[in-house]
Amino acid sequence: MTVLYFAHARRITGVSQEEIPATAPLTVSAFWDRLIQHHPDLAALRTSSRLARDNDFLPSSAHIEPTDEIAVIPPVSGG
Amino acid sequence: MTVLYFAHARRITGVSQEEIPATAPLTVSAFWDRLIQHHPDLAALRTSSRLARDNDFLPSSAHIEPTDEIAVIPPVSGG
Amino acid sequence: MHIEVLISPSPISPASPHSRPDVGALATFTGLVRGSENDLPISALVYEAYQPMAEIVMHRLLTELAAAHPCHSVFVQHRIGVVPVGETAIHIAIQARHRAPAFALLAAFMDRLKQDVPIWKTDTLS
Amino acid sequence: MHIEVLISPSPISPASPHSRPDVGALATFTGLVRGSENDLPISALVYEAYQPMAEIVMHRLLTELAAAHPCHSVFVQHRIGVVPVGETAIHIAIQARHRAPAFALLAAFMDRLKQDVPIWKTDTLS
Repeated sequence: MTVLYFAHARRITGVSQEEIPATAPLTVSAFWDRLIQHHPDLAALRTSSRLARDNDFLPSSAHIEPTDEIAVIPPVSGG
Repeated sequence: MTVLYFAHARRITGVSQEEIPATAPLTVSAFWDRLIQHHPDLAALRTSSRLARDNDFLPSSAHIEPTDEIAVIPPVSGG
Repeated sequence: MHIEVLISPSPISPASPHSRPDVGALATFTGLVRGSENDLPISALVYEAYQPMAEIVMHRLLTELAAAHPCHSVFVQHRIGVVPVGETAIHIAIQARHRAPAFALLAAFMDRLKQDVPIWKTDTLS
Repeated sequence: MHIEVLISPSPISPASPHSRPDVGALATFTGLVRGSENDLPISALVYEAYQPMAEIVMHRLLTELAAAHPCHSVFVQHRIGVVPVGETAIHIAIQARHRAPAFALLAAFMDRLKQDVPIWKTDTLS
């Protein structure tokens, strides 16, 4: 899986993009568990952030495929 | 009394301003009666129009003095 | 609140209001003359105002409405006389700290203007 | 409805949208960087966007909202990178036949933008 980090999520991880190995689909919840394994401080963003795929927010029922590109979207503050 | 006519009221009266002689204060209702005596077609505007004095609309309870300048304000349509 | 109201037969060129560091929101409304009135093509509208009452009433309405919707400044220009299709009859610019009061004041003022400000469309030119 | 959305680090110069004879209302909103954030003086904000998702989401929101508030055109510009105090972070121009849908679309879009468009203020510069 390719994971994109923006704003506060990027500050925590220190990277804007990384590959996280996966061999099977993950639930949104399992995906977050995996991210937090790699970057424990992301736990602070888990409840407030959303995930996006193909320019759309993911519902919490989604499954994430090993080939997906997933963006971590902290609370937005544009305008 | 000096009476100012605007928009449709001016079209009806043919003048933008005129003097109407009065020797005593008039109620709003009596003032309209007087105007309609002079210009019968103003009757069509009576219920929809308002009167103004000193840059403010007159309440229907107002009294109009012989020295007043009164504007006849048909329904507005600015903007 | 700083209020400027101008009624004039000159074409309106909406200048940007002077910026201030406490202004986070600028909301504007431009009312333009459309090419048809009651489904018939027109070339212009003719506006008439009772000056200075129209200016005074606009001032008063803005002061009243700003109590509920506090803003930093309002600038209103209304053109009178012949206003050709596509040109601006009214332009309003409101500066505020945040967008909510600016939007609210703008909408409320336009509603009141169309009830209480002695300005009239007196004619259509075809 | 014609929609244009642009996210760019260039300063925003709000051009007037092309006029059409069926446009009677132009509503605009300009969001400017204020000189203080949480009561501390700042010199600029830094914005970041997830492009093209931000552009696509704005397009989608505008299309959705226009069903309830039909307008002729919407033009949105959002600046990213360093935006100095007094300069424009966002500019929206909406053209419609009448003012009510233009005001409603403008206010509803700004609310949704602040919930759902992946753009962030990431930093303040003092």
